Amino acid sequence: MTQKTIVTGVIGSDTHIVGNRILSMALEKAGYKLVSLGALTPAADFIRAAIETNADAILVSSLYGQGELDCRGFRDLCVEAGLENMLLYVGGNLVVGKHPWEQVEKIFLDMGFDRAAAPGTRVEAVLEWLAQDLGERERIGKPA
Amino acid sequence: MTQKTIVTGVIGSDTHIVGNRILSMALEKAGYKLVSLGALTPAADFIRAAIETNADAILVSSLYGQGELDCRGFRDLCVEAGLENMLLYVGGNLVVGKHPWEQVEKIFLDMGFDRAAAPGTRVEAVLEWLAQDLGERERIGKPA
Amino acid sequence: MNAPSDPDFAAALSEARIDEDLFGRMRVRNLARWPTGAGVNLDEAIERHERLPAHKRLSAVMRAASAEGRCLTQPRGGFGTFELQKELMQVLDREGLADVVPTTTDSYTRNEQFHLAQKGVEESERLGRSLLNGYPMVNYGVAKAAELIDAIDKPAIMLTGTAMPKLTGEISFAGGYTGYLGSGIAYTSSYTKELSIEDGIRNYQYLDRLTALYQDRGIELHRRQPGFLTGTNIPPSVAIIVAILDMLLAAAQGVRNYGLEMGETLHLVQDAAAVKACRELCQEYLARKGYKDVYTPITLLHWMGAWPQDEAQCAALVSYGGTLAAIAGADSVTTKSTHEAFGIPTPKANAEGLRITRTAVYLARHIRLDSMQEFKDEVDLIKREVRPVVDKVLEMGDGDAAVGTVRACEAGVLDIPWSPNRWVKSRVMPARDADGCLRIFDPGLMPFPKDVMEIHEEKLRRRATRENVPFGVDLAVQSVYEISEPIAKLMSDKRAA
Amino acid sequence: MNAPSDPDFAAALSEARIDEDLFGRMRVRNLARWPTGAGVNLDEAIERHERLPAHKRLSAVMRAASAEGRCLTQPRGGFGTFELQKELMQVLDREGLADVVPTTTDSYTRNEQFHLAQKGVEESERLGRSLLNGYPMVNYGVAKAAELIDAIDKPAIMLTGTAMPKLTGEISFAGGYTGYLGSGIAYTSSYTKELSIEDGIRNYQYLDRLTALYQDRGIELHRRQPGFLTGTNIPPSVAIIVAILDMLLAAAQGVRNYGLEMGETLHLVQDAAAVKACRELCQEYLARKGYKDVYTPITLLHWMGAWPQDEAQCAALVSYGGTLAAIAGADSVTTKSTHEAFGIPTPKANAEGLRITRTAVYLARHIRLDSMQEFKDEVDLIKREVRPVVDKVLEMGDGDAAVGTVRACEAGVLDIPWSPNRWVKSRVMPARDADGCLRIFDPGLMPFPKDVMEIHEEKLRRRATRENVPFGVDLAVQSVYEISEPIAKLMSDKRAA
Ligand code: B12
Ligand code: B12
Repeated sequence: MTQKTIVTGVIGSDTHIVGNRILSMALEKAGYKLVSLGALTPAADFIRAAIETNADAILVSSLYGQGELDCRGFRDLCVEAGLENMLLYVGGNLVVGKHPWEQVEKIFLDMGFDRAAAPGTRVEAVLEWLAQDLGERERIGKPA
Repeated sequence: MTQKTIVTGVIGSDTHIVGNRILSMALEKAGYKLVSLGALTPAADFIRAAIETNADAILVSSLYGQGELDCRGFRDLCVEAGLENMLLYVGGNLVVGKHPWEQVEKIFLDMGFDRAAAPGTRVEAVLEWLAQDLGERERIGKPA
Repeated sequence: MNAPSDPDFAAALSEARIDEDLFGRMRVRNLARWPTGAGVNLDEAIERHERLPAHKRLSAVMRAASAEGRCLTQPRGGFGTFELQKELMQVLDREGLADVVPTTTDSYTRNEQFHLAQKGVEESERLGRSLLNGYPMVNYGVAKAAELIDAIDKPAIMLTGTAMPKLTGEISFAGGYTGYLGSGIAYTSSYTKELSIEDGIRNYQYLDRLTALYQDRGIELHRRQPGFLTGTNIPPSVAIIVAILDMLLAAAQGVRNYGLEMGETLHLVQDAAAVKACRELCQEYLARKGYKDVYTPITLLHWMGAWPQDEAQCAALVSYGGTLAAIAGADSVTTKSTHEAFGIPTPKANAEGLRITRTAVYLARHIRLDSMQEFKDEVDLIKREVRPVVDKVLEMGDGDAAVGTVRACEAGVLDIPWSPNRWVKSRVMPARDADGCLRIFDPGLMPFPKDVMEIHEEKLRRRATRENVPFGVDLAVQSVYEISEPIAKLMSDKRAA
Repeated sequence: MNAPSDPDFAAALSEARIDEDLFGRMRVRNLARWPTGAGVNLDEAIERHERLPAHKRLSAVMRAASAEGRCLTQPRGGFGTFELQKELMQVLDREGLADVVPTTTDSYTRNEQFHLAQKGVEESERLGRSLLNGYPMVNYGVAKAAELIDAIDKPAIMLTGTAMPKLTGEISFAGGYTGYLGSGIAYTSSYTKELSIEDGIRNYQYLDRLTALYQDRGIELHRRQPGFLTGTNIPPSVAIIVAILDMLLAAAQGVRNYGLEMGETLHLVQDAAAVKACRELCQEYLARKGYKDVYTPITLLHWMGAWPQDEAQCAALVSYGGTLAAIAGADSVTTKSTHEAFGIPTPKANAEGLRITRTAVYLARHIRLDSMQEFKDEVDLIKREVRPVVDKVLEMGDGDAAVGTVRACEAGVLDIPWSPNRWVKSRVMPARDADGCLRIFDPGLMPFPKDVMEIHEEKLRRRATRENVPFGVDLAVQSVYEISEPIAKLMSDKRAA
């Protein structure tokens, strides 16, 4: 498998950088090429970075609860930019308040994310997902 | 109002004496004549003491949860002994486990108790009940 | 109940180890008292214990905890039917992460009213909810006890709150239980009304002798003394006095793994001091009486007095209970739940109480108070209260702990607050002082030294002055309610700044 | 955001008090930035504050708490619509018994994206649930703020987690809020990415100057510094260094009632030592700079790092958070709830967090660690860490705290762990040591003395050895997760005895 490029960042006005930084550190250690946009990143910046670096996946963090507002239309932006098949993950504390995870997950899958990670997800799980999904794409030759 | 006599005790195999003793101390201080049977008192002993002392009320404590078993038929025992109108209170942690108080109260009122006191009831409340109920009986001339 | 004509009680009371032959005859009579007694076979029991892995033997688990400086968690718990009890024990083991899994017996069983217990079982099975406040161990018998042990992966302890442990002891030990809580002085004085202290002591001499019988066959069982007594504001010294005497009685029968429990005072320094003082004083008196190699771990118990009705307040009591035990360096802590004020907790609430406590223990596991002056002073004070009373009790028995105890209770030299037992004076009266420690408001006839009592009085007077209430017995009554009051009353949020 | 061309920023940065005329012009420009700014009228605001009873003025309530040695409780809380916010504040006041009632703003407001906040309000009102993570104070304006103040019987504080407090400050003070949390160094470094430390300092100089304006008119407002920074394993010394610098900047503008916050380390001794060291060092530096009569109460905050998912574990963290604050002698404690790991708590869960904490404070209110050796040593160690860094920062600014801070951040002399801000090096890296204290694994470029760093390293190496892991950055990463792990992992119940 060729080295894959991954864009990470924390979307919107969200400053929670710790989990995103630990995630980026772990992905880098696992052999991925990382484009880390850091905290407080507008949606458009993710897309721009993905195009510029010919990325294989975008990992969006949102912890502060307003992710539901910030992430709306993220997939559309990708489509507009010609990244219709981009692998999109989102993770963190995605909505305001404590809600059953199934409900929250559905909101974000419906928005067009390929996977959504529940609060407190560990990096090991994310590494597994990526290996599986990117491997799958490689196998069926789906363009990133 | 003439001095009223009150029988107290903890029914069945129940050793929780503290609340019952504090209650008895408070009633005595408030001017009642007390017949305190203490912990681990069989139902029949309450009735016997009430007859012997010509009591005006019986206050049954039950804390340990098995009150539901111990108190069944208490009113019948009174009736059999000719104390059909005896004023009967029961109080404490009357059943096993945490249940809505209305349900628990109903079980004991249905058994024939005139009042049931919820967990943690303070002596002031009990003194008020007694003043009210014994006053009422005095007024309408209902025999104790 | 034990009639005075009981042939087991023919010999004069003494602390001496029960003779082997006599004990054999006593066992036969005991086991014949209820049909399930026939299920006890000592050889099979020993085999069953030999097959238990070390992590299911409480004696070994306690010793390991002490060696590692770990504070184990243990809940209480008993339901009226076998199925409910099994499920409860599994929930406590798996969801509660209990280090020690309990079986609390119901109050009919505690009073050996096995016929009443049988009715309770039948009604509970019919209604599908527990009408009994615990598990009727005797009615279900040895095979069912063994099934409960097989259902969990932890050691199990019997919690019976009884002065009559002879049948529950035989049956549970035979079933593979490796711990039994209870003792002659503590439980007789706090769980019975008519039974004399002498009879209670004799009953527990049986249980301790039975433990020694297992010990002789190579099986070390864990016995434990319930120093919480009536659970109502017991000052550490009173708990420790009784603990030492019960322990000496057990050691005399040959017990070698004997835990001591104390209810928490809820004052960090006093609780930590209590654990240290109890540990040292127990070993001191064992040495004085020439017992070697008796292992005496200490258990603190979550607040044993009245609880508040608000589950949030209860959560703080549960959590602080873990904090106190951890910092005190207790070997284990016995937990309660946020349902305490209402009734026996659901398995879920009980398991939560365990996890709250475990987390609290984890967070405080590094803290010790040894270098703190107030701590050293309190240890010293407790020892100055304990020694004169224990020494007097032993003196009254001419060195015999059993005889001395009975005489000392009669004389009020040994006394217990808020006791329902008519053989106990119950004149000693505790109250909380201005600093939040439990003190002795009225010593009754207990021979505490004058200078010590002056310290107590001064601290209690300070509270009366501060709260602007008379220095009287109401201090003691208020102290019974205090912790159960709504927090808005204890610490108001209404302030004129 | 503040562009460099902002006329307010024309003058060179300095700590000096903003000139009265200039400040008048700055206020006019500030209030014109959003329509609700027009609702601010200083005379009316002063009158409104004069009408507030003392128990609704945070400055007075904090002073009274310190005088009585009391630890107040304060939650966080903000919802996206006025109705939800009002109900929340009433629940926290009445059911939570909060001593101080909060209003947390949403993250759009924090970033002055008032148009986005407006969309959030509209959607939240339409859906009947809060889509914003706080209350959009600016969008709702002064009159609504005053209605919130009228709805409660406690003082209210603004919690805005912003480096841009100029409009929320004006509007909330005008509405009758008597407290505002935030500061230039702390919040810029932990809540922004692009904003420079210089701009953040200037923004808070505005707020502090505004506070002084009220002070000149006889209204003392409570300002508070959020020393928890990024909330992620901040060692006390790092928190205190920033606290002192932010405080000196506020004092220079004329603030007289300035609280200091620190996130709890969760180590009893370290937290108690942190409170004492912070209190003493703040007064030491105020005296050095010649400020008299600045009152500096200390607030501890419930664990600011990642929380566990199990509500039972959370209950222990909430409760211990109260215990730590009480024993540390903090003037107040800021609470969290059992929902922390998931999302903004319901009013009910938030109120429960308050009552758990209040009970924990009550239970531990008598305990102090002053006579404990470990405590004295830790106070000493913290001071030995703080002074060299603060002194160096002031030296770099030729005595000017503002200039020194900016230069020190550039140089990495002043540094903050896990910061999202690109003007902060964020090379300093903390980790938990073998005793459970937070230590500095990598000081980055911060000038901690060599002997002090040796102590830290030794304690961290002990942990690595004990856990059999390499002495490396993973110690720091593991320490980020630690407290959020399931308790079964932190302290297993599976044991081979
Ligand atoms: C102290 C205590 C003990 C002490 C008792 C000491 C003694 N000899 O009195 C000890 C440790 C020995 C003990 C033992 C047991 N206890 Co207990 N104990 C408590 C505890 C913590 C406090 C009780 C108390 O003293 N309250 C203070 C007094 C002042 O209040 P009170 O008793 O409620 O009385 C007041 C009111 O209820 C009212 N009142 C009382 N009686 C009456 C009567 C009338 C007519 C009226 C109007 C009012 C009234 O007025 C009183 C004064 O204000 C309670 C839980 C709690 N409440 O927090 C459990 C509790 C009562 N115990 C319980 C149990 C199960 C037991 C045991 C069976 C086993 C065990 N779990 O250890 C044994 C029982 C042994 C036996 N055979 O009875 C359960 C009962 C469960 C249930 N109902 O579902 C409780 C609720 C704990 C629990 N949640 O599991 N216990
Ligand atoms: C530390 C913290 C802060 C710090 C952040 C410091 C910093 N610059 O990073 C400070 C104190 C500054 C802060 C501020 C705020 N916070 Co905050 N914070 C937390 C806290 C306690 C821990 C977060 C953390 O660091 N976790 C540790 C890391 C390692 O885990 P993680 O971030 O969850 O990331 C892991 C996984 O989620 C996953 N993951 C993360 N991203 C992604 C992306 C993908 C694609 C995948 C697959 C996986 C994945 O992998 C990561 C590594 O394991 C959480 C609550 C909690 N979790 O306990 C609240 C929390 C996230 N904060 C919250 C809020 C509301 C705020 C504030 C708005 C206001 C406030 N209450 O103070 C401000 C926000 C300011 C802003 N504009 O963003 C809320 C969010 C509410 C909600 N969603 O309903 C939370 C949940 C607390 C709460 N219950 O109220 N916070």
